[in-house]
Amino acid sequence: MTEFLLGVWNGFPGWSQTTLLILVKILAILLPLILAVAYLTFAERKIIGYIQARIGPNRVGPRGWLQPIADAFKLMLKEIIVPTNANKFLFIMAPVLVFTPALAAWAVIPFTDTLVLANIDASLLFVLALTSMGVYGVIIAGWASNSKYAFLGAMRSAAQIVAYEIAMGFALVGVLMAAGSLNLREIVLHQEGGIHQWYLLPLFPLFLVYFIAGVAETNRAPFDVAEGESEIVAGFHVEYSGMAFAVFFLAEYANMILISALVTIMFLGGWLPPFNVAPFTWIPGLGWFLIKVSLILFCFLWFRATFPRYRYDQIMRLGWKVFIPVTLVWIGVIGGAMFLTPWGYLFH
Amino acid sequence: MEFKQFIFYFFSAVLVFAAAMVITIRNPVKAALFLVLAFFSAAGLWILLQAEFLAIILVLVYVGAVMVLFLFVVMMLDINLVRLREGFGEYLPIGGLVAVLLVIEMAIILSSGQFGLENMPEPPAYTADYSNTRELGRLLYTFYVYPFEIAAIILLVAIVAAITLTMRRRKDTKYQDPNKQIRVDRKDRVRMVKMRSEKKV
Amino acid sequence: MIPLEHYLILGAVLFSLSVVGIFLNRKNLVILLMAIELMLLAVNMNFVAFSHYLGDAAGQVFVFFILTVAAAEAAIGLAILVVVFRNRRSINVEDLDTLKG
Amino acid sequence: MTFEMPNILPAVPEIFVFSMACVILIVDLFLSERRRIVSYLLAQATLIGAAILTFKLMVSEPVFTFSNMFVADRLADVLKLAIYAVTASVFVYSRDYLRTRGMYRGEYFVLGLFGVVGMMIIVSAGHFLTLYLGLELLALSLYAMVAFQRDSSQATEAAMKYFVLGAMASGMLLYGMSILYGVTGNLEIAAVRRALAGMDADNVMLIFGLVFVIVGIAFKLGAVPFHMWVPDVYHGAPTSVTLYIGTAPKLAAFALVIRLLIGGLENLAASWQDILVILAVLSMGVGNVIAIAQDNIKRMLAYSSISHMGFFLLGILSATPNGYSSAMFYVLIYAVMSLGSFGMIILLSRSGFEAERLEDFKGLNQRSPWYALLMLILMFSMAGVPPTVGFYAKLLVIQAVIGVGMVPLAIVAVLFAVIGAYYYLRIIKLMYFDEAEDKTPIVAGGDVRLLMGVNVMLLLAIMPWIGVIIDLCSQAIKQLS
Amino acid sequence: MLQNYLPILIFIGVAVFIGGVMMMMGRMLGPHRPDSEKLSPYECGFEAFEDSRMKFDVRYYLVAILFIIFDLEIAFLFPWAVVLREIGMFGFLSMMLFLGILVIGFIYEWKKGALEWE
Repeated sequence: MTEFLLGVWNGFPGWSQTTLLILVKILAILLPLILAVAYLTFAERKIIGYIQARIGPNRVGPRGWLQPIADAFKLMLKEIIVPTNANKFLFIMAPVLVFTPALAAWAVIPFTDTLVLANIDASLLFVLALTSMGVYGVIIAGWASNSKYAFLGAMRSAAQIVAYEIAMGFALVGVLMAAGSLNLREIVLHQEGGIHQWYLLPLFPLFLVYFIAGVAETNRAPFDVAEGESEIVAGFHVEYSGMAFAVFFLAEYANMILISALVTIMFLGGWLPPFNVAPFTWIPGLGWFLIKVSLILFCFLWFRATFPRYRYDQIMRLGWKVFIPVTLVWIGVIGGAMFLTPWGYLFH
Repeated sequence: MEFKQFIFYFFSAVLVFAAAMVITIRNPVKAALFLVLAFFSAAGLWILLQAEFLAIILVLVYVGAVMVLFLFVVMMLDINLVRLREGFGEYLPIGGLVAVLLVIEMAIILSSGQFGLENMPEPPAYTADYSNTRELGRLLYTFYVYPFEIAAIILLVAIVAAITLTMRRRKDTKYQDPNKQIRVDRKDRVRMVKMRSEKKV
Repeated sequence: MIPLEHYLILGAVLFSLSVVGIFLNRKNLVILLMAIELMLLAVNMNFVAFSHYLGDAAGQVFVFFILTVAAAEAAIGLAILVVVFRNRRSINVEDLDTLKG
Repeated sequence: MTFEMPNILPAVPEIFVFSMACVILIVDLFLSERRRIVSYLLAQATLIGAAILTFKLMVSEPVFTFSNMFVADRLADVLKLAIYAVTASVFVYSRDYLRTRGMYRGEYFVLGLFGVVGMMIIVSAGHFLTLYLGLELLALSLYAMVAFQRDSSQATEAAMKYFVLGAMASGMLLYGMSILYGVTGNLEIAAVRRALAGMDADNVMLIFGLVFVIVGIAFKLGAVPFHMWVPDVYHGAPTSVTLYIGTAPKLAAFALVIRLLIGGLENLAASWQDILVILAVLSMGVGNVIAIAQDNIKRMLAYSSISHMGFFLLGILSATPNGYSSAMFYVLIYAVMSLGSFGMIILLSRSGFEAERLEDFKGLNQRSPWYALLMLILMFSMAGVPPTVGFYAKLLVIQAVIGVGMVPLAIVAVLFAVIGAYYYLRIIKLMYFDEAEDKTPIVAGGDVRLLMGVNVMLLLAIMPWIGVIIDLCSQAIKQLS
Repeated sequence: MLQNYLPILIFIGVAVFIGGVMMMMGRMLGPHRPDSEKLSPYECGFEAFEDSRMKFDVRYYLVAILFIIFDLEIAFLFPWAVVLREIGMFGFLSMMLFLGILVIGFIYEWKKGALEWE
């Protein structure tokens, strides 16, 4: 039997063999990811529930474990309403445009030392370029809906995303200075040696900026004015329903996981254990990676449960007038320390 | 056909198609999206040319920033789409003809053989540890320091120009400045007037 | 093997399209600005191709600067466009006709 | 390749002008409306300081620095000094104009100074990249300045046209540069020259690239058939900005031509000569003939500038050192004449009134004989009537053309000069023989009046020293090869 | 280098495909019973009285311009950060000058109130 399968396999031409292999690998990344997204929504409802002394969803399946599946089916069976005068093609395109970069960025994420699909040299730059695409879906959704609420929400979201993207970019520069490489895998390898080598410590201000900017980038609470129910209903996707809405929803959660993974890689040592001693090294790299990502994701949910919403002008002020100066100063500090003072080793 | 060639012709075709759509399509939002597509395929071609850094920067800066601005403007200017459709296709045949002629002419000159494979073979692919970003970085901040600083000046001019042209303080906003509110002094608000008491008539 | 000529012809096609786009577009200034972006893309294509085939990174550095300047230029161009629109409520190329000798 | 610390000394004037522009930008933020004069004075101080620095750092032999991207030579020094002088005069003329029109903001001076930095970069460019960046820095500042009066529909329309055509010109120039880069494998001007020395000048690819470069240059110069933007921009822009665009950038454009065509591509002279002949004849013809039909003086001067560019190209296309230096002389003189003419328009304008129609010059003699006389001298000089220096400028370029045996071209040039004289003389007729419609007295600050006098008298008083200037020009040119 | 980009190309293709399939599924499985009330754009209980494509505040637009400028800065910072150790003090100072120039622009924006959101 195996021989037969091997024979079939060898019967394919060379290029299709590689393509098929790649496809299999891609599915091995995407399927767990989509599952994780589905259960992240469940976790959110559960965790916020417990924080607010409620139980959260508990009806579908044992303890509510089938809730996300049920949600998926429900949304699939709902009508996708396309408003009158909406630009139909763009209206349908917009969710896909948000969804694609949120997934595609995973192509270069190193899960462990060897587990990475495409180990390109400029992988960090690639991720940044792809995440900067997310804003298109938002703008187009708002415009194509032909609704004032959607349009206003889209413009607000876009301006906010754009402002925080700069802060994120500057924060990344600090990481690059320390690691001296654009490759995500090498960035992790530079943090080898235990928790004191992680960039969390020397680049602490940048870590904060990056993480908070990440929350704002994904339009999550407490930066979710763009979709603040009390002001402009659901923001740019007010007109979306059914599966079209679900795709936006999935993209938001996929982006959250992506940001968490990036924070883990750049500041928390990726797959590396915090201490290079016995009980910690028992857990495999992938395990550490997942633990750290979950920790960051928990923070996302925790923020949502506890913080009151920012006002829009406060959000913009935080992005432009606090984060950008802070990162600029810290870049100067790192560089100055590397060249002028004997403390350069702190930044490796 | 080699796989690389296939990729090249595929991206080229997409690029040319997108470029043609940009200049012929009437709806400016769609034109902007086709331009985005054009930038994407150009980035693909540049990766084929081993210019990894530039390809990603093209996506980051042009797709991620410049085209967003274009979309903002297109959406902001409440353009009357009906009027834009008037006279559609009037110039299209002439334009197409001119384009074809131009292309043929330029192609004949460019394919005179000087840049054929015999004269300029494709250089070997770089090894795995080659870093395009690193190579450019090594040049940019040392040998090219003078143009590098000029680029900063150009960006500064762009900031100044954009603000002088578009920035307007709205007069009707009801924004309160807490700083000013706190600093208010009694004598700014209250004027003590000494008046002689009026006499009864 | 892809000959350098093919890249150059691709650049030429893009360049011609953008020139035609600039001269034939009589309706919409925004599309005019987009055609200019296309023209610079054609130039960049040439530079990157030459840089690769000559094995000389200088061409790529040049492209980086062109990208920078062109982005700044687009920003100013759109700023002017917005001001024009505010003054006459139209971005029709044919409406730009108050200046006649 | 090892990197050595570059010598920044030759670039000190650039650094100084730029730093001061930044200082003004920031200081102006904290100034109240009444203290705006501080920005103005700082801008003038910057130009004077830069002149002193340039003078002190004057070199006798060309110096290359920043990996040969920067050249300091006699040509650069002379042109930079001229640019400072012209720009300083522009600022003097425009101050009152700006104040009465609500445009008296620090940004005008800051953008003007950024433009100066751009011109300086072009003037000492040793590399295609610095040439391009300088050009763009200048162009971006100019676009913003043209649109400076942002509530004016005309000014913004002019800015839009200027922007589209300027950006397209840059695209053309860059396309040409990319082809030249492919053929020679170099972007450094001196290296391109060396590479070309060993190549066949008839190489079709080189000519192909050259054509695009020349089209780009012609756009920037405003030579026919790439001149469409010139009249609209001159007409639509606020007069103070027209004044700026019509003077100093011409000097930079000259430097652009010199650095590219002569510094880099002199071996292709046989090819570019032919193209320039067409451009020159068309520019002189179209410029002079259409100028006659204008009744707006800014527009008329725009066409006149087109025709002057034609004359200036005569000097270049002779492809001899003698021709280049006569072209340089022509451009320097043209800058002075143009400064005076636009200055005069500003001087006659006042709050709420633009003296830009030809009728506004009617009977100027009755209103003020002195200004009428100054305008007379300016117009004579523009037309090339002896004994003004404008005559010598034209004479020199035509001599240069005859010197290489292009007699028919010289005859055509003389013919167009005669046609051109008509519309200059028409203004003189209006001033002296027509009745004034508008009898408002002309008021101007002392500095403006003084500068105007000096500016115009320069066109006469310079005569005894003409030899010195021509010498200076030919020295500057000699260092190029 | 090029081999590494092949998976990325395929990945993007797959991502687009998945997104597309999900939208298709929604279209096919969901009901389709439009009526004019359902299709009208969202409003607070009254009829939408004009086209939604209204003009909006120039401030959004200014933010987008400033974003371009800062994005370009980031583009210049990335290669610099990577080669910082190789280009030494000179490279460091040249970037500090670059940033200094742009900080002047930043101060200008700040003082002019371009970053203010009223």
